Amino acid sequence: MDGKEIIARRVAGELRHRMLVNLGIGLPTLVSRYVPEGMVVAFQSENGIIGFGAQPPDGMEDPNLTDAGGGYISALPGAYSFDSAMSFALIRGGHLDMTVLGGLQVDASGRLANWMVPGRMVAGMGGAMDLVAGAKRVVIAMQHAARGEAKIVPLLTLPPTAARPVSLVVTDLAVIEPTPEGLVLRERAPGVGVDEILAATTAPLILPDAIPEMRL
Amino acid sequence: MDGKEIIARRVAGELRHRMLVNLGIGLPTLVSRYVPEGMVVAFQSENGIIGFGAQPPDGMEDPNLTDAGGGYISALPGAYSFDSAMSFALIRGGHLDMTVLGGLQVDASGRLANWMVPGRMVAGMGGAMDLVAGAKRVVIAMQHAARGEAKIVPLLTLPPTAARPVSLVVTDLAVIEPTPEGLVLRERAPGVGVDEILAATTAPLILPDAIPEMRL
Amino acid sequence: MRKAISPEDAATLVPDGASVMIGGFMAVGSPHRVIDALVARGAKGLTIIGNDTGKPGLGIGKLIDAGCVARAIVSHIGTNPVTQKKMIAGEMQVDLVPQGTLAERIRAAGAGLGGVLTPTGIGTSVAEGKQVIAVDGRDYLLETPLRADVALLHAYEADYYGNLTFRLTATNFNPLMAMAAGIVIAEPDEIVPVGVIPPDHVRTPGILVTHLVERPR
Amino acid sequence: MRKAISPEDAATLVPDGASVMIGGFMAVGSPHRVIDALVARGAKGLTIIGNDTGKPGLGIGKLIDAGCVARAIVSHIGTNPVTQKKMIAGEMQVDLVPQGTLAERIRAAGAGLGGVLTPTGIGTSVAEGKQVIAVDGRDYLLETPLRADVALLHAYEADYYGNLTFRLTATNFNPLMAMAAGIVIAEPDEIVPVGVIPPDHVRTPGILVTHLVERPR
Repeated sequence: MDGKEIIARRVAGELRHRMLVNLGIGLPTLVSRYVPEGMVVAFQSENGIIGFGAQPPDGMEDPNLTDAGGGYISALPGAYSFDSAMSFALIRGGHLDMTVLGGLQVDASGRLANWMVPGRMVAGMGGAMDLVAGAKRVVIAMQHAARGEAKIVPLLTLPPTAARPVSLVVTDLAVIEPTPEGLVLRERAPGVGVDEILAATTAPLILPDAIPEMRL
Repeated sequence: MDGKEIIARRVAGELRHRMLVNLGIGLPTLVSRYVPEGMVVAFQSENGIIGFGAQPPDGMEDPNLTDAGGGYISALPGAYSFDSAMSFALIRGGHLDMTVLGGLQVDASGRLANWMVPGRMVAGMGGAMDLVAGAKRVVIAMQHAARGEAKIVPLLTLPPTAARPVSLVVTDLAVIEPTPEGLVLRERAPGVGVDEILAATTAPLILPDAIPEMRL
Repeated sequence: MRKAISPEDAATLVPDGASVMIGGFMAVGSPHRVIDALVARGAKGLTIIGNDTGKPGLGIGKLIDAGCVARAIVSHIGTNPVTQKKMIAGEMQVDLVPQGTLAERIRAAGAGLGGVLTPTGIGTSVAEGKQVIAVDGRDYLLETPLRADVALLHAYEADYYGNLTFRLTATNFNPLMAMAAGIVIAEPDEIVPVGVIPPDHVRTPGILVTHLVERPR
Repeated sequence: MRKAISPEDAATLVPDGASVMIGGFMAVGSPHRVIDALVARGAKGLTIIGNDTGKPGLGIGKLIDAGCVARAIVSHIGTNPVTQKKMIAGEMQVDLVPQGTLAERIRAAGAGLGGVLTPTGIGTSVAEGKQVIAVDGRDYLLETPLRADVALLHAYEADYYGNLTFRLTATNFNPLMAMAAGIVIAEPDEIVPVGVIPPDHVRTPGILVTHLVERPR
């Protein structure tokens, strides 16, 4: 099981029956593969559909039916399509139970940065600022470190996506929960020790008595 | 021709091809009977339809298709139905070319009162405040006086519907245009003299050199 | 998927004293069967949010007649003399809100907005106590979100996910209210299997609807 | 009723230097034929308002490639390295707006609102220079209306009144932009006789559409 699969499987453990969930482009998209058997989850794509399914077979694509990355998708029975004002009314209005987003940095106060690296990369925030401001739960799915650099840091050095702290951070090494007291190390990836996690993290972590392995 | 017909016919003279027009309940509704031959006017009913037609024959009514007064209507080819947010987005957003409303009072500055008489009658503003604030042109269709009391007065004694002055007032006696200089008497009803109009009006009227009869 | 419930069961989900949005415009597009059940159960002290109070014996008017309503937040009461009488007698509070402002306040609640700026009501009694904010040299009233404990909707078709369609002028406030209440009860004219309503024709998604009332017999 | 015009004629209605809303999300639901015609006529100095700038050679990306764009007001440019390059080189101005805020600002313009209060952007660079207003103890940004000279839309079906329907995720910003521009040009996939689209299925009324582009051959 590689890091991405660990992250996707563990995030899928946060899904609950009948939730409305938004998955960001990239790694978060993988979460939809691991919905527990028998659980019904409605996935929203912010470009305008709830209840989408896998890419159709070659030649059966509809140019008017895509995900937020522009990739072809299908519509499940009971799907609903809508305009951008409705899409973000659902997101901002507290109707979205959970969003799963990628991250560049999370800091000790739980703030996320995920939309630009000054001088190097300007992606734009797309829907991320609305998602973090509006979703009931914000789960960050990201590699614990990038190119040897810690991504879970004392204080953001990149521009924040929102003032609001995220709900949970799931990485290939750990599950970390931002709390008013600070970041709490909740779980370890299979076979990963607390020392390894601390070495890859520059933000201070609160260590509870029990830090179990993730159940995947 | 009675007073109501005079008013409705004269207001119909304000219609232009391809306008979107809202008609208030009561007297203003009559205007739709006098659309000039060959002219296409889209009528909006603020409860949610553009392009409605006459009441259907007995037994052919649809309980889900009514005007703002709750009366049965029909749908013309090309009709469009919508919710209340869209209805008032069209009204407030400047997409409505003209609204025709009843009035209790209009004053020298052109302000309208039409939604309550303190201590006697509280109808509520319904859509009137939005219509006066948002429509491109606001035409008032009303009797010149009621129970011997002037309705075109120096200063409103009833609660105003909006700060914005109306565009035109059409009564059974006259056509009066509010301007920054005051109310200008533009036209007389057939056979009605200026003196009769002045006697029925307590607001000062500006009298241009020519005050022609209405063309109906 | 959820089972449809009876209007009577739906009425028990509306506690006395609750704030209740009710769809409809002059009772067209109102959930008539749930209203009847609310009257039958003798609901008390409700705050009703809707376009109008219908007529005596019609739509929201039935709740007014039966003394279920402590307060009405509506745009128009001109067609209901009972509402006017009770208001003047002090038996009922009536808050009048311009219709377009009512729509935007409900939408703002559903869309997570802190409010909207509207030109409507400037220079009238509606502006009393409200913040006036100038944008590009024009004055606007700040109107704040309006939310309710329960929304009672009429729909044309529903599926068993709770996806809803509305019909012609029976649409009015229904899709807006579906976004702005904790408990959302929809009373459809027809219930169809999931997958029957095309995605583009759904107007309110099932994830917003907490309870579906069975179709009329 | 109006006659449909060619994409080339539509492109001549967009003056150099104009502000232009363009529907679409990653070029899905964009008016591709009018975009091609704008490139062909060599439009200059446009301010583009849209969700994103597509990709090089795709959607709004074609206008960026061809140097038609002086400024882009969008939520995302991550998929278009040409936009990023031109922005860094100072050849193009890019204003990034959160996607939900972009939708509400366009809607506010179309709905005659002076602005909306949104929690989105609080505590970020998006808040710079904006008024913060507290409602019920929570801070919101005042976001003001966004209007354009021209809107270029993609539609699924049109009738000859200009009534429009949209399709699945090709809907996105199109119906919002139809409300917020002086000249509204719709490029439908199909044109049907008036009366063929049911009133409940129309999403943008023909009274908002000033020009209809002929169906693809």
